[in-house]
Amino acid sequence: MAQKNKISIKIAGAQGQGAGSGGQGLAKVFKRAGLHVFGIFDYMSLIKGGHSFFQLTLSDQEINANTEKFHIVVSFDPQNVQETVGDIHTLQEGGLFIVDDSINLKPEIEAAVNEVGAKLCKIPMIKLGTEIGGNKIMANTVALGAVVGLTGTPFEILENIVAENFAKKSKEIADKNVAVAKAGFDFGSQNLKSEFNFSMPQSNKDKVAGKMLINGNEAIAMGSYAAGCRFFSAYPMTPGTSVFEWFTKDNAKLGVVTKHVEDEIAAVCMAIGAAQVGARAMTSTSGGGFCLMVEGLGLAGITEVPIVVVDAQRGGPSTGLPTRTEQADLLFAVNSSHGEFAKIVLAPGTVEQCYEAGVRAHNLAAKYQTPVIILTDLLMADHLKDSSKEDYYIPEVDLGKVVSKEELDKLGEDEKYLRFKFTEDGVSPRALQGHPKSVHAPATDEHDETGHITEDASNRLQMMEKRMKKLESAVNDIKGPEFHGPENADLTLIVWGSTYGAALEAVQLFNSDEANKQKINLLHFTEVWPFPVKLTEEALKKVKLSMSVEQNYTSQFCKLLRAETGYVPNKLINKYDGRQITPEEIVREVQKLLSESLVAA
Amino acid sequence: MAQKNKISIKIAGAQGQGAGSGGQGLAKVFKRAGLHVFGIFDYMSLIKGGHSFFQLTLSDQEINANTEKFHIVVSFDPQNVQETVGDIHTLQEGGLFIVDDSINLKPEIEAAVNEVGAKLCKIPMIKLGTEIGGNKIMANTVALGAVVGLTGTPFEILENIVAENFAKKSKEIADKNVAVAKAGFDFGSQNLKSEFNFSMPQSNKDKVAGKMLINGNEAIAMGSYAAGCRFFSAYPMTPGTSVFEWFTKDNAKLGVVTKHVEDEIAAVCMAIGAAQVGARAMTSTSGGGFCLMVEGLGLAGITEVPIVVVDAQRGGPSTGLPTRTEQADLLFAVNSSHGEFAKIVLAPGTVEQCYEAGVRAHNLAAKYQTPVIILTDLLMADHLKDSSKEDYYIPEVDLGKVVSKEELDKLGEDEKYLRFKFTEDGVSPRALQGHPKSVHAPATDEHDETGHITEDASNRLQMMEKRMKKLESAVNDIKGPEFHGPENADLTLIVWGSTYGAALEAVQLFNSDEANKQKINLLHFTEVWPFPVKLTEEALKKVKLSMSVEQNYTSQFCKLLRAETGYVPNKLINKYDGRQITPEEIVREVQKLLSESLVAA
Amino acid sequence: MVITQERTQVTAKDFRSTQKSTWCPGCGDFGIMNAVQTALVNAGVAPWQVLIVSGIGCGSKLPDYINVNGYMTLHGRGATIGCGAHLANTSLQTIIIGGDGDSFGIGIGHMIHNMRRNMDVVHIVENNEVYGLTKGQYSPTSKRGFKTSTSPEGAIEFGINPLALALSAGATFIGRSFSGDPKHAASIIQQAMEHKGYAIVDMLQTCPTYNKLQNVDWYKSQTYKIEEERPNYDPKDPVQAFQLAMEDDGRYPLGVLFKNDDRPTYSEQIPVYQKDSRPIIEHSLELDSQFFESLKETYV
Amino acid sequence: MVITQERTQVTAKDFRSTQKSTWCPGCGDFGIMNAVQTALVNAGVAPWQVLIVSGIGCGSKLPDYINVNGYMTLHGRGATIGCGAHLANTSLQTIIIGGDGDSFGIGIGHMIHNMRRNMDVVHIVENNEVYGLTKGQYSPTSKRGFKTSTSPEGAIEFGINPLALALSAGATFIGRSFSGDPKHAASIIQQAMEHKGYAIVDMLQTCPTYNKLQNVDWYKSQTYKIEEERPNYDPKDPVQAFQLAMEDDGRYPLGVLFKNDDRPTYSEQIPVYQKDSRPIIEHSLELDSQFFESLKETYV
Ligand SMILES: Cc1ncc(C[n+]2csc(CCOP(=O)(O)OP(=O)(O)O)c2C)c(N)n1
Ligand SMILES: Cc1ncc(C[n+]2csc(CCOP(=O)(O)OP(=O)(O)O)c2C)c(N)n1
Ligand code: SF4
Ligand code: SF4
Ligand SMILES: [Mg+2]
Ligand SMILES: [Mg+2]
Repeated sequence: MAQKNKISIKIAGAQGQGAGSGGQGLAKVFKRAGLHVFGIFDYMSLIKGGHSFFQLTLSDQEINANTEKFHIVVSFDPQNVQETVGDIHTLQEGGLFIVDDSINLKPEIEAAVNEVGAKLCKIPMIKLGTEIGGNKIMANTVALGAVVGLTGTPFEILENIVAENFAKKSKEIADKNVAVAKAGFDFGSQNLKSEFNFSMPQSNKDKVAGKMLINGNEAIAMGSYAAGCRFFSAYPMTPGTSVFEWFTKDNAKLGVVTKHVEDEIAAVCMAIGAAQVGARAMTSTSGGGFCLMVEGLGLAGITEVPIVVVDAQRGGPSTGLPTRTEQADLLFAVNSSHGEFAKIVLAPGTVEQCYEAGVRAHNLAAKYQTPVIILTDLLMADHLKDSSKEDYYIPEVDLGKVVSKEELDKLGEDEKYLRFKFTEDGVSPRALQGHPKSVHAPATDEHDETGHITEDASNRLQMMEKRMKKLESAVNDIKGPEFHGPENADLTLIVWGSTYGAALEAVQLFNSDEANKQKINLLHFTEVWPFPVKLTEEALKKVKLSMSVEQNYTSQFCKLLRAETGYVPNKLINKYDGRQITPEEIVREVQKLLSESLVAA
Repeated sequence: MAQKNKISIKIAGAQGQGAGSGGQGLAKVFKRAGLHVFGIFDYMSLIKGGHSFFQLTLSDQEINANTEKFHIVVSFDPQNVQETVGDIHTLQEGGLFIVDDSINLKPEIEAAVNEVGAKLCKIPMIKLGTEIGGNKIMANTVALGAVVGLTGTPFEILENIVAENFAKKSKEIADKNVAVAKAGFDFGSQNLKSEFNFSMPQSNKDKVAGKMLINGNEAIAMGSYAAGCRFFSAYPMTPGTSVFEWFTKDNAKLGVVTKHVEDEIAAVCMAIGAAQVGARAMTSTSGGGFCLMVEGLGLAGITEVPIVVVDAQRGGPSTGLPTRTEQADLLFAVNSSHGEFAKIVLAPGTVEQCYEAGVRAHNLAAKYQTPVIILTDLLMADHLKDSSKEDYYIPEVDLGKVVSKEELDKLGEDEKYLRFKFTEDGVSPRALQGHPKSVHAPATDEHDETGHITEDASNRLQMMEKRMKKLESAVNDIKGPEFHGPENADLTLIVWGSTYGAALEAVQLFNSDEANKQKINLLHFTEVWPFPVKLTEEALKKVKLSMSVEQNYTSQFCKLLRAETGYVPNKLINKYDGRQITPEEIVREVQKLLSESLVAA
Repeated sequence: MVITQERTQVTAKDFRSTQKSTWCPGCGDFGIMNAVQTALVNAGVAPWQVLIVSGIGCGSKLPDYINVNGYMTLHGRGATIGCGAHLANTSLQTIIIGGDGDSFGIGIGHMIHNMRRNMDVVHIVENNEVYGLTKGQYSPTSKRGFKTSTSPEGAIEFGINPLALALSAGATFIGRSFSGDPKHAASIIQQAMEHKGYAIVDMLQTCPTYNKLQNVDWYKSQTYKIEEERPNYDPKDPVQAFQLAMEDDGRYPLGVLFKNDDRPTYSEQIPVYQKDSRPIIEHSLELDSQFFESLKETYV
Repeated sequence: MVITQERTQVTAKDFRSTQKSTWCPGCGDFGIMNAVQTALVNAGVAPWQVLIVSGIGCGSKLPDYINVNGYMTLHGRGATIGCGAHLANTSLQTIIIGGDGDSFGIGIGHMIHNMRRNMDVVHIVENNEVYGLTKGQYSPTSKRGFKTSTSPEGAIEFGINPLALALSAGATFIGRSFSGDPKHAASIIQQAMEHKGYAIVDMLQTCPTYNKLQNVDWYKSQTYKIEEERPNYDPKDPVQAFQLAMEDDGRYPLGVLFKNDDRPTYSEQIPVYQKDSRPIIEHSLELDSQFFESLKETYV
């Protein structure tokens, strides 16, 4: 595998000053220019102010994580510039630090730039913004234009995007912004391009320009919608909100019922009510809201109602780090709610897998008449990546075992429809309420095949077995872990969910470095409950040395892995400061472990 | 160990007809007569009616479970008698089936009595009750008297207890009841004693008569109170309510604040609020209510507030089997709430251990400034057992690391009290709010040593490590598993919490049967989180063949055991119909496993 | 709500079930169950056209004992689960039912939000002023001084005033009746069903086991019918309704306290239902591939 | 509540903190923070004598930015956590503070139960009629038609009427003020603090980021002071209060809407406090061994 060429750009600024949207805009520009992109906004739990940044990495191949070091750091707003020392330290040697030329930089700033061997580029952001656009705020657009210019990217792309973005406002505003962008662009190509001593990745417009730039939450939402989800009740909670907002934003066009409710108990309960009468329904939240939903999961579990819950994990415990990433809800999700019932937990690791998880969640929920949890996290929820349209296919909608109105019509006078009929695989054919032949009343108390409450011991045994059998059936539908990277690697990274991205980049980084004599690969889990024991055991046979990488403190996945298979990785790597782990960090740990095990051998 | 002599009695009836209180009364009679007793009321999730029964086992040694078969079955009320076929089938050959003589028994009833080789004893319950007591309802007292009489137990004991029970009512009522009891007693000793061909266990009045007859919930409550708990907020939920009711009933006398609140969220949150300002506080509930408390646990976790939560497990999932026993909340409790923080989980297995768990929970919560969960279950919560007064000792109250008012007074002008000071063991000295020198405001967001919100990465790492270090410190306080029964046994039963009782009886039953050439013992876990890995590994070294016994479907404890130690028992026994497993069932499984492994060897 | 499905000739027999009730002898829930059936029969709503969503408690077992679509859910959550079901299948007559603990204790938040949204459902509160199923603790409607295991010296808090609260929360139909008068109860329930918008029925209920004082005779002497004692009462006037609700002569007014027909219901305002009023579960799930492509295009 | 601790000479300086606020420039929360401080200063309550328990939301960060005992808890739960703290340490002046989503959305159940219990706490609602911290979704007090990401066609539900609701739920002090008038706000908060029993302050708040229409000028034109426009208004009369709360001329009355001094508070009725009114945390934990033996004896 050829070494990737990557260029990374960081746009820093106070929140509400456009670093987020600016970074998104740049991502779009470069993607349309034919570069693969990966971008995420790193922000604080506040609305305006603070210090945040958009990290964007461009590459000639598909890219799944940001790099640790940046080639360009732009600081947007005058006030915030003084807080960029940390950002400057993430600059590559020879990288550019771009700021407005009217700012009186604190000595530390210049010192930091010198220390890392970067170049300080003062550009007339505010001046051009004010002179051409008539508004100081347009300084941002100057800066973005300059970045596009210095990287040698054609201006028309930026022009189109600026025009599109302001289309909703007036033509005048759009024109002004385009003009400002052009001024920035010209400044960049004339004055900064020569300073930029890195070669841009090879672009491939045919392949990349037409791709989608979508994040994980949007992909989950779209997959869910494609799979027939038409009811969404939720309560806002970062980073789960945007799955919901995908539905609400266009609810009329999509033909869906959405309900912003009073709390997460109502969110899950309304969805269950809707699902009970036949809607494909879901909710989304983050850990704190998920806490309030676990009683509802048990309701869905015992009354066998299909329902999809997205838990977009963030830094915990409790309120924790609301705008930072973590993978620390795994064991809670898998074991959520008291007592025992069938439940499925998916943990997609790419935006495409998010789409697929949306689809599969609703189909599996219907097939097994049980709750399905999609466990994602802030990194997965928020990051943008170019993604092929073909991956967003129109899926089969699996309604599971249903008894249609026509079949009900044919039922004889004395034939009683049994909602919880005992069957081989534990799944009972489902008829909806609202037909003269399907009248029934399920209870959350233990019940018999009709749904009526009973405490009878032998019915209890059968009913528990029926419900738990669904787990045994469902495990056959669960995807096993997948290897990425070379076969017969000397070391395997074990990852689940979103750590896939950094691990994949680490594999490529490590293997393409000729200094490294050994090869590594990774084993990625995307569906974690019911645990795919057999497929995992098979896969593990191919693993020599292993290292787990998790964004949590207690290696929760490894606990699950050990509980289910007995396997313990050779080393456990944990990251729990709310910042996504980088490929470089992983590579360093790999090198440590490999040299340790060399010594040990 | 000598074989125990056991006599078992079942009192059956519709709810609200006195089978429960009658059984309790009988237990008291026999205990005062010097017999060890074990009793539990098996009832349905309804208020009046249905079919329920009190199971009482008497023995010459301490006894920890009921037997499968009974020597006497009494059916109280005329209507319910017709539903006793199942009860009759639990009779020993030669046992007595006692009913009112005026009832026209259904043929199935008599057939069942014949089938099991029992004796039908029709006695004039209603007649004597009405003639002597003037009320049909006193038929119950006749029956109880008859049982006392036929077992050769002195009447004075029954007389005292009847008199005590009716003391709150009028002397006349008490006298009438005593007279009725006497009539029943005389009938029993004159007409039934000769029919009863089993020898009663040897009594030991000196040792047993003065013991307490207390259930697990009462013991937890009493232990908590003794350890300084003075604030209890809760919402009723079977079988957790009675811990709360112990406090409410006598709140004025005990000097405690109790609050019956609007839901379980308020229950845990009020307790946390009270604990934050310095009260030793707790709540109790069952699984469904516990679901609503898990967000609160995270609050206590991150703000390091000591708090005790009792989850008295019942049949799940969801509403499930509200009045039946199960041990299926273990993994949920251990992993409850999103994110990661220190939490302690205790699972007492006897009433004495319940008392101790109450004491330890509050002390450990204070010592580690973290939530402690006492995981009990309906069997543990409700069963009555004779228990020595000495086991209800006055404990040390460990307040943990506190900063007293005096110490605060001495703080200099510029010395700031740090609520979340970084320390070796992760525990920060705690000063209460309400003093000029201790002003602070903890946040559920990640915070610095003062409690102020910060997203700083390095503070986050330190703070996570500080909080998680408490788990490492606490594990040294956690009791490891204990063996009961002979050393070097051929097979070890692995149990946790309340299954101890049946397992212990099984060990004795098996080992005292000379037909069994091998010996078994048991390994009992009473404190399960943080998992006592080292002590467990040491103990497991002494285990040859093992069999786990759990009241759940998925062997949750064994999953935890494997995740933490890699150990997998040779056989997993699960009971999940809501009825407690019997010693006899366990012995049968032991025999199966031993013969299988003999074949395999 | 006014159900749009065709009315059927139904009789009490259609609702009969073989399931044995587990209520105590003499429990007021029997009367309420009767009243619900009668109201459905009189309104011409068949067992398959109604969905009774309940919580947990003695009274919440009601759907178990008659032949009717039901959903016996979680303590306090019937209120929101019922609304979810209603929003997804607007053609079912949705009745939420639960005890006073269930509805006014743990579930009060959902109830208030349902009221202000004018959700087109009926909520019947089986108000026995006590927690029955958990063995007799005091409830949010218990009288001050009521002695129970959790209030051994007598409750020291003021009970909820369901009528005043419903009025302030925006309920558009507020009725009250009594389990011991199934005919009156049936009529109030039927009116609630036929009301367009949110309807609450505070159904006073006897619990001979745990609330012995408030037996049928007690209620007979402590209740009066608004229409009888106040012939000029105008249920459209919120101020009159408030005064009546706050009046504290120790007696309970029965009847229709308040009715407002002018507020749109929540479901009729939902954008998708404004375009196509059939229940969402009847809309096709087929994706228009062109439309789907256009969704994707927004990301390019 | 009227705190029993000795009053201290405090000044605004005592409350000053070095912690940097993260509120948007121009946020109404600054005014509310000011008002809270001023009220405490005027009432002579020192930073260590008060406990401000908040939920989660922009406004709930208030205790982070002043020098005061605080507890920043869970979204919607400040209301009940604050009462727990109050019941255990009745000597602290307990103030609950939270946003409109926090207090009237997810937390409304606790609030209503606190009101009917007459818990001796102050609850200040930072009512900006929007969800700030989660980026501008509509809230339970948002106006009908308010367009947000979760109500793109405009909210279709009626907002909560906090004053009417509080009145019906049994609050014994109901006040309203505005973040843009810190002096008035401070005075209402102080009156709330000095009220014996439950006090709610509905604090209208500007959110220049997500509720742009309702800016300071808008509020100035849409509010009026009860004492100015209605000199004869009697805050002891619930019916007048109800009428005023329900009046819908588009404007918000500011001031004290209702005050009832006759209800006992919850804490003063608690049996243990009737015997010994010191906070429970000051009672000795030592067990009287004779008493303990007598407890055990009941089981013999
Ligand atoms: C979350 C939760 N908490 C508590 C319970 C226990 N519980 C069952 S019914 C009930 C209250 C019953 O009172 P009410 O709602 O008035 O109904 P009633 O039995 O009086 O009809 C409670 C607390 C539960 N099932 N779920
Ligand atoms: C259980 C839970 N659900 C959701 C959230 C996310 N959340 C944080 S603040 C907030 C609402 C903020 O609105 P409001 O209470 O009005 O306060 P404001 O920010 O407007 O001051 C929400 C929903 C949370 N922290 N916890
Ligand atoms: S306890 Fe009360 S409410 Fe419950 S069934 Fe018995 S009488 Fe009815
Ligand atoms: S979003 Fe609104 S409420 Fe939040 S800090 Fe900004 S202005 Fe204030
Ligand atoms: Mg009730
Ligand atoms: Mg708000």
